[in-house]
Amino acid sequence: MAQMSMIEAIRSAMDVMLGRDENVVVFGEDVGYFGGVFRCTAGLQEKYGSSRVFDSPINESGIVGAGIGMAAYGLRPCVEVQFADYIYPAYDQIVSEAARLRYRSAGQFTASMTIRSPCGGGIFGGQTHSQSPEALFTHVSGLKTIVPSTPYDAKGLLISAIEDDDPVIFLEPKRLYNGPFDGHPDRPAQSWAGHPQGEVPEDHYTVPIGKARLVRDGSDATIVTYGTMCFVAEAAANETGIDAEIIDLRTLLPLDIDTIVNSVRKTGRCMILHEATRTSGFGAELSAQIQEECFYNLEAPIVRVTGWDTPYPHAQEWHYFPGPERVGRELANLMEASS
Amino acid sequence: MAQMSMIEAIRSAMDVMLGRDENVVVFGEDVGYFGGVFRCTAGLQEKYGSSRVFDSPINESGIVGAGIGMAAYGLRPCVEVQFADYIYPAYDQIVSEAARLRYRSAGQFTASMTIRSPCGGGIFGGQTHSQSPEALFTHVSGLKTIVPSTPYDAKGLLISAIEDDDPVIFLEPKRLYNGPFDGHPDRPAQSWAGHPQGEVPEDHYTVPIGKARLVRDGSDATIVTYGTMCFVAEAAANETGIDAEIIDLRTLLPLDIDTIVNSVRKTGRCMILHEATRTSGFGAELSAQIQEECFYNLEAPIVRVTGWDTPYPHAQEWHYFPGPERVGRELANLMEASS
Amino acid sequence: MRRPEIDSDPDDMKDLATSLIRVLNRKAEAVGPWAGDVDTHLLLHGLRSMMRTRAFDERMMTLQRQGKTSFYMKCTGEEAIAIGQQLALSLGDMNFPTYRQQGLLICQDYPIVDMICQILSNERDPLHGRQLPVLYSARDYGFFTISGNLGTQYIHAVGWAMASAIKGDTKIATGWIGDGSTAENDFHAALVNASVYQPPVVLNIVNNQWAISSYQGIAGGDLATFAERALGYGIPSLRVDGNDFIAVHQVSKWAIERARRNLGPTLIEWVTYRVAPHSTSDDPSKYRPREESAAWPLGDPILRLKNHVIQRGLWSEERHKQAEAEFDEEMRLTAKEAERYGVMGEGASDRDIFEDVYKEMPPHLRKQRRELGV
Amino acid sequence: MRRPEIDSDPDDMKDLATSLIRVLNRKAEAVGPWAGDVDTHLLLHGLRSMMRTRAFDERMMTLQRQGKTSFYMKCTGEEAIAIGQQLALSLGDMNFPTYRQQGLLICQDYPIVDMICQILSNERDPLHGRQLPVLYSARDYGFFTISGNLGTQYIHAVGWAMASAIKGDTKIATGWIGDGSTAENDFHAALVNASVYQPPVVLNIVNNQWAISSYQGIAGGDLATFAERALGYGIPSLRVDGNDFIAVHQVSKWAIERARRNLGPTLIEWVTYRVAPHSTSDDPSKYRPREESAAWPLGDPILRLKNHVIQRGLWSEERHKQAEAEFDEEMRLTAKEAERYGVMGEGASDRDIFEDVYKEMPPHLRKQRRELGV
Ligand SMILES: Cc1ncc(C[n+]2csc(CCOP(=O)(O)OP(=O)(O)O)c2C)c(N)n1
Ligand SMILES: Cc1ncc(C[n+]2csc(CCOP(=O)(O)OP(=O)(O)O)c2C)c(N)n1
Ligand SMILES: [Mg+2]
Ligand SMILES: [Mg+2]
Repeated sequence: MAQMSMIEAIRSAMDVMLGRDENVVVFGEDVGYFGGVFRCTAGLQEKYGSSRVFDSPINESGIVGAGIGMAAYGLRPCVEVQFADYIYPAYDQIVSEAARLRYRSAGQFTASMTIRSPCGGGIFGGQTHSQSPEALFTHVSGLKTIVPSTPYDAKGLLISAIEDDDPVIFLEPKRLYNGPFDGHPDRPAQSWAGHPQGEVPEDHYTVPIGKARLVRDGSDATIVTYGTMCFVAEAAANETGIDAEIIDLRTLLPLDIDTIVNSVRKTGRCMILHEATRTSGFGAELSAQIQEECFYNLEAPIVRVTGWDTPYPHAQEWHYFPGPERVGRELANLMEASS
Repeated sequence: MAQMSMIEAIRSAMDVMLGRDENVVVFGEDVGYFGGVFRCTAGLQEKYGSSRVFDSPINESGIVGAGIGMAAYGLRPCVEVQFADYIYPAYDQIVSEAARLRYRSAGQFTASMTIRSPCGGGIFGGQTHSQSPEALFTHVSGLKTIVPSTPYDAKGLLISAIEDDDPVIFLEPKRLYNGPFDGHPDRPAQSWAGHPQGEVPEDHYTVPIGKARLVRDGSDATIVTYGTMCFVAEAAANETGIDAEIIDLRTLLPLDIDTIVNSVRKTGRCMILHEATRTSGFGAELSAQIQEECFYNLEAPIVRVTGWDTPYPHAQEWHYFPGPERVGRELANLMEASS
Repeated sequence: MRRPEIDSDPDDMKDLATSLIRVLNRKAEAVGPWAGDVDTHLLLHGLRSMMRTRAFDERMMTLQRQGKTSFYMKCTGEEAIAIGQQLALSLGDMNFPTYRQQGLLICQDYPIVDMICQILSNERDPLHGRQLPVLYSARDYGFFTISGNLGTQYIHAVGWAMASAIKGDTKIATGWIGDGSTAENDFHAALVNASVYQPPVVLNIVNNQWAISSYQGIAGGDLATFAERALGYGIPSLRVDGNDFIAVHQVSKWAIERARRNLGPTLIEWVTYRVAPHSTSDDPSKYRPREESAAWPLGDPILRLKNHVIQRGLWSEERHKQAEAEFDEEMRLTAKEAERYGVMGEGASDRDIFEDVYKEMPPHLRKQRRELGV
Repeated sequence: MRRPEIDSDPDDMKDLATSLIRVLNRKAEAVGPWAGDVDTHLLLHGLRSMMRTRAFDERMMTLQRQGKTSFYMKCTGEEAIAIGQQLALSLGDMNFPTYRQQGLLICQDYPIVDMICQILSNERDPLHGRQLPVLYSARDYGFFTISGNLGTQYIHAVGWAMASAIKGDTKIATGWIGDGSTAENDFHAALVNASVYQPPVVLNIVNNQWAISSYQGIAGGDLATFAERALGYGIPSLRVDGNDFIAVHQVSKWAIERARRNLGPTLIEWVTYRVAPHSTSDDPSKYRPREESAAWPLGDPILRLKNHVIQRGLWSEERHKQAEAEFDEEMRLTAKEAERYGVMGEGASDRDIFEDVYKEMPPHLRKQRRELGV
């Protein structure tokens, strides 16, 4: 088994799929010759040629729109939007077209395509390189939304996404590209080398869409989270000594509600944790579903720990980002809340 | 006091503001000479001239983008997007620009503008004339989101929106334009004539942003809703004989959480009702906040009654739209749930 | 108007974006370099298809007035464009149409009954009652699912054509957009990508001079022709009398061959006129003088082709009347047949609300379907 | 290259979109119809401003290498464009710049220390640490808040100019966009609206031939010039040597006067070259041959203007060297001063996270601020 960073794992997923399926094409801004600003597609154009892997004009609507046309033809485009903060110009194409084709044509046309985009904060990127817009996609029927948190999952899920016959939004927590990050910016950067989830098969394998992953078994409370926050949650549990069960959703939609419900029924306490702004974030949906399913098991109110309802600030990043200290404090509060 | 339909009330709000404040301008597709496909701006160009009220090219991004530039200059644009289903091409301008100007310029520039758009179903409009995209705006910090349900509120809130110094998304439930609608499509259409909420002052007045309205006082359960669903909720309460307290939010963000919490603390049971698709709809946020605030008062799980998680179908409209029968059934279930 | 070689340099045909290519003269003769030689069978098939399209439109208006459908959109006066071009396309090519290209289906003998069932949203509606009337989808007829959102599909046509090129296929795509909708942003997305990748696509602008209530000037059509837009992207562009069936067909053939021979994209502005209201929800008397539509700028394309074929001895007034009656009857009977499957949404299945959102129904939709009890 | 009258018909100047307006010849003389008569004080102010801009860029690179800021973007080689145009604008006009127009501020003697404090996100940062380095905002200097999103602001410039026209004002707006970003959809939104409403706006395209790793062809620049895009909208368009300070200033004056006299919008493509990396996060050796930037297409604009003023006896090698040293020292000292307020986000207040989201802080944000405990 190889050791891969998340970037390498993502690249390997596309490499495998470009090799296996001649209908797979990869494109986006700076994606071709250069190999992407995060290097996720480095070397792929050289290997598969510029009609399979290529640069696109700086027009996100065009990237997705052309992808839809290609998918209607029968290809399986895997496109990159350079930052999730720049996905909004493509929002109409995603919502009104990609997500709707199958429904409105009664299955005659489908948009089997994957839209990859780096998301999340922690890289001092300010308001236009840090956003987590996942809830804007989970509200749209017809889309699937994935946020991996490890190299192994990233590759397996990306292959599943490319093979999926529906449009998939694939958001890559950029802070995890080169290593896990527990929310302590002052400590030395970690790398994926040596991390068990950095062990990634070179070949084809899949991680199923719609299945969560247990990050940590525990009995005191359940933390439902995804992306970078998986590591922050772990750090908070370790630092507070609270025996939290941590669930990494991996897929937000379709949601693995059963895994969540089983855990919350066991622990009776639940924290939802994400980087995105709170109001109408995906945490709201999780909270609603969990109280619908676990009302009689809850010993304390479900708590949401999230980014603040403000644009993502630049200098104040570490007071915006929900780090282990804040998560730990809220976890302690959650344990104290009386039932 | 005049009797007005919601269309007339909305027109009157713009009329009053065009008259009072020479910085107000009104534009959008078919809005000028013709007066709008729903006639909301009829007569205004003739009265105020074509430099204050005018037609725009069919480009929603341009409508909002030009409006932002005008607001930066010092005007107060009130623009129309012909259907909320067509607001997505403007989504980037709304999210990345209008909502962010004040923050990123530390108050040097602001987007004091109102974006009006007809929303919601019930007019046999199919998937591109029926959507309720409010949750896509409540997730965006920097925006305010309003959904009026009566002519009186529509005028008072629209004046507040135009006078507000922040960008406001103003979604108009088009099924209520000409009369209240209780969700019984087979019964004769009602009109606003004679309805107490159809009595609207001709002059300037405001309904404050951020304050909910009590539609119906009750003690059995609380229904939190907005837009067309206010009338459906009333019908369901009347038809089931369940004494529900009904809250019309009017403003979704900022949310009048106090009014909701007071009611739910009193009744101990809560239904959230909206037309929009369920997953990550605004109901999720409401549910999350209500359980955070009222956990110890709830006698049964909060229930969400919503549009299904599918595109809005054309022929099956009345099985998609949450009508009084479905709401009544869920209300009865809610009353039966044991604590 | 001159007819350049198909492989001419785009730089050498810029004049064609500001002139107007026309073949039929006032005497209904086919003249000039674009007249070429059109198969007489094709001419008559074109004429009949235009007549059938018009008869169809009229019958659907009747259904709407009878309350059997909520909504309809006519293409009166624009029949030559869709039909003249479709008859130059081949099986496997893909149109990305707007709501005003019903002619694309009708001239291919797509089952009229299926079109009507879609409009009635009944139990035989191929789209299961989900779509607004007239937003057809017919993959096997090279007809992409019509969007209710303007402009979005222009770039799909470009993407589809890019895919064809990537696969080394010779199939081509055609994009369709209205004059008003050229103002939409995705028009630019399509042109930029067409310029950069040079895919085999024909990009049609149907300039019927009106959007809903706004005339073409509100889309920027006063200061330059819509055809000129393409020149800034290095894309050859032609401006054509869209009510001249022969011109439509010949120019389409030219552009289609260009695409098929991999010489790149072409944009064509079809100048025509929307004589009817925008849709059944519209009342043009509120925004344009009645005399304008009464004058019918550019003339009735059916009449113009009819005069031509009569003059060539291929057709007669009598056969025309006969055909009119025949198509009227065809549409009346077909509508009747379609109505048997239900009108105004009757017969649409509630289970279909939940199907086709995804390939496989995820658990939350199964749950919601149970909630509805279907 | 001819210089048309300011009120010429746009149709009569289409040739200017494909040629290249230039004033400074190889001998550094100002020649031709666009040479005009530029105030010598302005020339020297322009030269000094370009030199200060370059010195500023160099100093900021040093700060970035020292880890005092995370990010910086140079405009090396493009100084003449922002500065030549700003010096033709008047107080009250509004620029909608991209991240590569720092010259607009520097030539107006905007406090350099404030620019550096923004870059350092420190306690004196006028934007309170919220924005990425270099995304300035300076309303009083006619400098709109820069967006991190490409292309969005072109239409803002058009909207601002429409507002000016609505109010009967004579202030004008200028839009700025890069060659790569002309591919963004909002470029079209801006041009359509500029065409329809004819507001007083100058629309600049800074064609520095590269986006990040993609050259101008990927934006559609191979088959037509970017200036030609405007012709399809009936907007007059000029293509200019952007490294020729005098040409920049004179053409800007022409377009600004056109706007100010309400003769409509003008688009200008400034041909230049990005000699530096895209940003401090970029490494051009991965995608373009080093010889290309070494050759510096179109030449160094500072050198070209310097030679001109020396030749005219307004300047000397000695004064140039002196000025270089002076500006270097200015930037060194100012950076030092700025650093006293903190580097890399030091000194930014956490309360500022919650301010300015809305005019008045709504309850939910007050609550969240309490949660953070600030
Ligand atoms: C994105 C979007 N905006 C607005 C509309 C509403 N609308 C439907 S048709 C139409 C006019 C289109 O005019 P044009 O493109 O000229 O086509 P025509 O109807 O003349 O064939 C408008 C504004 C829409 N369907 N989609
Ligand atoms: C909407 C959007 N998409 C992508 C990016 C990422 N990005 C930043 S700068 C850039 C290249 C811009 O090139 P150009 O317009 O030529 O400007 P230049 O940097 O050459 O001045 C890209 C792709 C962005 N900032 N915004
Ligand atoms: Mg039209
Ligand atoms: Mg560039």
